[in-house]
Amino acid sequence: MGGKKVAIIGGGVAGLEAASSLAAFGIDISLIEKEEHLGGHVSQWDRLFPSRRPAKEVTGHLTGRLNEKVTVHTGTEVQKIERSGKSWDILLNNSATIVADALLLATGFELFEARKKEEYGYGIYDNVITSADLEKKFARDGEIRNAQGKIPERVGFVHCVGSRDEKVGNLYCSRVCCVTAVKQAVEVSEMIPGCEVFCFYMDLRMFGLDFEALYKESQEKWGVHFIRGRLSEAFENQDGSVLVKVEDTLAARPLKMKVDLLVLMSGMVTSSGTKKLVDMLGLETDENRFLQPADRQLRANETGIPGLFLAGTCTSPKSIDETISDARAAALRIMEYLNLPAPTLTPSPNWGRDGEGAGTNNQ
Amino acid sequence: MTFDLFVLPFFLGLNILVVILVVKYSRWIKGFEPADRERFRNGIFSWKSLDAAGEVFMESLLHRKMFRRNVLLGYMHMSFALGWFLLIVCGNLESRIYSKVHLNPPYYPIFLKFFVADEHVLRHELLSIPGFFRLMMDVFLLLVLSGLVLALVKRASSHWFGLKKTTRHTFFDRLAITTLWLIFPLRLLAESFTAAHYHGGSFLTNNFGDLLNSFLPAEQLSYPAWWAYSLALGGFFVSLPYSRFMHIPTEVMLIFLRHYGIKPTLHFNHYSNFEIQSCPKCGVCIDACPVHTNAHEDGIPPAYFLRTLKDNNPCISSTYNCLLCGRCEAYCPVGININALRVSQRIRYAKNLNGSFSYLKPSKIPTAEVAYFAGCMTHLTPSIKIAMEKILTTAAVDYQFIDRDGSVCCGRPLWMAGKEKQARELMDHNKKLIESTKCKTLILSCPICLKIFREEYGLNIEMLHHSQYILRLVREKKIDLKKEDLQVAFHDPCELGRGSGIFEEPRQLIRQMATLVAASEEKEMSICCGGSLGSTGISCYQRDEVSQLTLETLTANNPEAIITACPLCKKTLQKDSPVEVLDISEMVIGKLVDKEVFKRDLIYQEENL
Amino acid sequence: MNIEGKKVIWKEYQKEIAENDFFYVRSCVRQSFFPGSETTFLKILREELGKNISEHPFHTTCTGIAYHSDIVPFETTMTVIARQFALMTEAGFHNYVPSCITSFGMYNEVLDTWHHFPEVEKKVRRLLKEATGKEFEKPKNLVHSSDIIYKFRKEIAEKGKFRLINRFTGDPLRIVEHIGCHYAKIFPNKGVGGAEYPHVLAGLIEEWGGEVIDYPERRHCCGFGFRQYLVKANRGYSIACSQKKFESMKPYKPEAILTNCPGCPFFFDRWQYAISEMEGVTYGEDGQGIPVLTYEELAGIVLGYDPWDLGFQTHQVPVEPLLDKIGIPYDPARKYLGKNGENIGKPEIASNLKFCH
Amino acid sequence: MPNFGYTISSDRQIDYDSNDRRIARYLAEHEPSFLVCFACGTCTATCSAGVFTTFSLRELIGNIKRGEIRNIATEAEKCMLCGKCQLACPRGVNTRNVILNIQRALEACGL
Repeated sequence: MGGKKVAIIGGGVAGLEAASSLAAFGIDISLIEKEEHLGGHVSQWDRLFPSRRPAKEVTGHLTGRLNEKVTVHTGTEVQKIERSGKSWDILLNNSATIVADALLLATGFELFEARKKEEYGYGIYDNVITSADLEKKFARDGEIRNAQGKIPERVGFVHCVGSRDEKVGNLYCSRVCCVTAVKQAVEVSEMIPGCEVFCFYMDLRMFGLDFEALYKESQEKWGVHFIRGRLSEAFENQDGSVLVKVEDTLAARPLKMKVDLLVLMSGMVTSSGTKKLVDMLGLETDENRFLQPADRQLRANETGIPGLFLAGTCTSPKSIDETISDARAAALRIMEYLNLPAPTLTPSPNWGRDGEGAGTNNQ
Repeated sequence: MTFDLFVLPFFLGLNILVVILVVKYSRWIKGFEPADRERFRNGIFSWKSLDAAGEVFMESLLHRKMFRRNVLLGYMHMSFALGWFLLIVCGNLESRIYSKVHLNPPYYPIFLKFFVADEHVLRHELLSIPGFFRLMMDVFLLLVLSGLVLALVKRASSHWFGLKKTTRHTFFDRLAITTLWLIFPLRLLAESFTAAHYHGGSFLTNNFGDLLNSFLPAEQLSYPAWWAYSLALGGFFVSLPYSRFMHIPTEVMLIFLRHYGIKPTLHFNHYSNFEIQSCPKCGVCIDACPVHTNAHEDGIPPAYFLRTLKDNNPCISSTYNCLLCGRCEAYCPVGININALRVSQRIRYAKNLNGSFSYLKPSKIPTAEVAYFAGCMTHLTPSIKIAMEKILTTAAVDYQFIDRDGSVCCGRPLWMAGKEKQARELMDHNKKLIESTKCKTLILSCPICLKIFREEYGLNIEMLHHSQYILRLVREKKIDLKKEDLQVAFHDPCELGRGSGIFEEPRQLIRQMATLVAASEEKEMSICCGGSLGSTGISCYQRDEVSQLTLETLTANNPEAIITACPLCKKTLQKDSPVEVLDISEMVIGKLVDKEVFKRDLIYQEENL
Repeated sequence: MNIEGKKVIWKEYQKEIAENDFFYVRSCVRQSFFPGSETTFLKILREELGKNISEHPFHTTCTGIAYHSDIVPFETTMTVIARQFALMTEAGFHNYVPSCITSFGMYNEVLDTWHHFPEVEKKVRRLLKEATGKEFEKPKNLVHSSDIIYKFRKEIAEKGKFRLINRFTGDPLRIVEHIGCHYAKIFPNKGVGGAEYPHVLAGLIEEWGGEVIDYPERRHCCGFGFRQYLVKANRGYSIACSQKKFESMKPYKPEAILTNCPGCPFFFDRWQYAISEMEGVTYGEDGQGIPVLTYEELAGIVLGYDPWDLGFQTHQVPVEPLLDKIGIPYDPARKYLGKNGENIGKPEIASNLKFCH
Repeated sequence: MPNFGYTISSDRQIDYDSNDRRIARYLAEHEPSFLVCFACGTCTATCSAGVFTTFSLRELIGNIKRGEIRNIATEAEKCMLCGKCQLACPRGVNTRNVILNIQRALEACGL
């Protein structure tokens, strides 16, 4: 089945999974990633919910499955895309051109810019950080100290920052923040014995099979407190601690408390890379600026344009497992499009077993 | 010769023991409620004492209940108790032969062989009265020694005696048991050494004496042996009041007190002391306790709990985590009222725990022949309510559903938590409510309610569990049931079976509808479903452990369904049950015959749509 | 606290403020609350900055107080406001400058309504025409008078005779600012620095040598809340709001409270007295209160105007201690003498709050 | 003091930092299942006492967690200990022991 060529824009989870799935059937892949490294956001993460396995396991496995059919262009951005007949001419910023029979957009998401929620004081109050910042602390420092170098005695997590919020124009739920907050709450409690941890939530959306168990563990084993209500504002005290105001909606009363560290659960927004391609290719987007597939149920990986496919969080917020399934689905659609026989099974026996065989299994 | 220095340890020990016992018992008896003291006084010189004596013989000496539990265990206890008893009796009679005086000092018979050890007195044929006694004395000694051997074996491997776990020992326990175990070997030695010389024994002591004599200086050793024997006895007597063996005299007292009609009360009192001290720590209750064996909760079995009561510091967990299922009571050979003792301690903890139900406003119910009280738990199993109403309407019973719009709790849970005062508040409310119906019969679906209604409400009307009432309806042909080819097991709810002594009616009712297969543990021995409101302490996970155990016993003979007669049991068991779990009332509506009935059913259902 | 972070936001929230030719409309209440302020504003603009600023005798309320008390319908409000605009148009001005924060909010609200619902604007024009025969143009530039002081803060600093520095210690004066709720909370992009970290007053304090003190309840309402104060039965809420702020700022030892709203300074000033009477609590150093200033008064101090001409004698919380710190000369004897020397009477001595007589 | 005709209204805000959370700690230690309550309100809906009076275990637990313990003693008293809530609770909270321990905690904390 030689000769066929597919270009994938975005070297995150979706791009990697689609690339290896297609390459496994002998299709030539050009994987274009603007960053210097593959793996997207996950490569910046320490551990993953709900199992808390190291993120490296997943990125390692995904990159490890790329075979010789995959040409990786890191640190590379798309300049121009043109349709010539049935194929795509893609001009890169290193002035190389790629010709592909099909084009898959896996341009992913960006974290919501927490500064936009001015009232929470991100970038102004020393001890207000985002979930991503905290994850870096986990990965880099292996310990948690606040700006004053103090080990926090109380940490607060603010759910839905930039999600489900008309004031920032995001009407959707980012799906992964709730369980991420609970995961991080557990990790903080684990790292700092006796630290009081609070989650300020509107609804807890524990949709995954093991998420509820993690939620219960956080309460039962770690005594994490959950306060139902959305932060109205935060303020910095003289000692650098953060004073938060929220309504305890279950007590139907306003509540204020001091935390040594406030973590904002920034949601997912469509990436700048995606926006660029929207202009380049005149793609449709929905009211939340995510790419609009031909049909969200039935043709979730297709666009109106033949040979142009979508995968991953560029169409909507997704968890890693959802993204991987989505990428495989996209791969299958592309196979069909290229008039290749649809594969009967995905040839990656090791995939999915926790960590086992991660990074091996190149066929 | 009727005295020697060596008797002193025994003699003093005996006196000390007697004094301590007299002091202890009289103090406790003085502490009785006036009414109980009255009962005691009237009891002593009445036929009741004879009955009591009879029971003492059966239980304290023969250990009948022990035998029932396990033959070896029973024999061990019997051989010690009965053997020793006979040695004393027989020894006394034997001593009469030799002594001229009418009243011998108490040590005389015990050490008889020492005092009468001289040739001419001891020349007797085997087939003479003295010879007979000698023979008997050796037989009884052998009996006791056989028990001793078993005791030693039990030490090594208790499971032969049907005990998975045995009790832990205190210092005095160890002292007492060591001395106890030494007494009879030493007696054997002392008598044998003596017999070796004068042949004053029988088949055992004579031959054993000769054997020893063949390689030991028997004559020189006999005197020290008597000393040792006396010391062992003395040591045992002195340590007895502070050891588990206090149960020997106290159990006897308890049997008498019971026969005099003295009963345990809700509150801890001096009668409770008799009960606590009567516990032999035999340990049969340990394996009987599902919370202990399966929910891994320590300190619950009476053998442990009662000791903490002796030291007067029961901990919260051992006081509150017990299910009050009463299984240990069913097992207890001494028949101690453990639930009462447990609750008495909860009262002590609950003294400052308040509760006020001033918000309850009196209300009335229209009058009716029969009143039905579903109870809190039944409201969580509406199928039982519906079934009961269906049955009652089918049988055209004139009844009132007292708590159709929500119950005021019967008070049993508060009662079991040791909050008597608060329980009474609720009971008064319900009592007025029920009296307002002027009913003659009260039907209850929840055995928890049933127990306290019967025991504490003081309503002088007939109070029946629905299983009893339905059986009556069947017998009176008010409803007909069809029997089907169905195999079911019956789970005895604690409060219905052990609690209220209702074992048979539900079974008879079930037999009208299906074939009843046995559970591996049933009736008095049945295991709690795990949901009991008697425990406030244990976690839901621990409750599940108990349920699992119960389900194993219920499904031992592969029934197609489990029938119970308690909303709480039903709800608890059905969680993990491999087969369907039904309340007996639900089973009944499934088996109603007579077309009329089905018509009424339809009408009934329409009415309730 | 990371000031750079605030600067990022201040950059985002800058608005156009006209250079000259202002049509000034006074507040209903300020002239009685703080009589010196509005005249000082005009004096500064005319004499110090040489600006062309005019006001109109026929100008009326914007109905803000009635509107926020739910006693006039929005149509009425819009028509009344349309009339004010007509006065400006007739006077040949395009830059509308209300002295009242609530009015500023009202005007923004009305203009925004007209922007989104042109038919409403049409209707209002018709109503105004029918009622008064007047026509109007919408202001080209609508700013609050504090915005103008903010715009010219550097010029004022240059002409200034005093800086906001404690002459005994040489330290900058610690000042908390309070922005009227209707300044930016309704339309954040209409306020200098936005709604969360407004710069309009902070900018003055910084520019004139003082130190801005931020405190937890800074964003909280002063407690006026219209019906909360106007309905006597609700005044407990009003005073509770102010108290909440005082309690919150107290640990930061502020030496003055700077405001830009008619109500706020009045309540901060008077409630400090009421609270001291009710609970014996005062919030300044040794029994004094925290002086409350309007931005005009502060500018007046900086420019070296006579404190009594600025109207400090009408403050409940004495300002003298602050003046002494800065080193501003004043004649205590003249404190209670009116414009033409007649005695305007002294207030009673308060039980707890320190007064200066 | 002059009569102003009004007083200072009290604050409805829960001041978590200054609240007394000893009861919450006691419960967490003596009946840890208290921690897993997720305020679904099943207990309150099924409550036998709730039929006759304003009693909400959900609210009671919430208030204790926030250190709002002013009237928990009188609230806890309303419980009949009937155990319906324990059967209904989706999280296996040992509700009856929570009630008993609230009363013990008050005793232990001398409240």
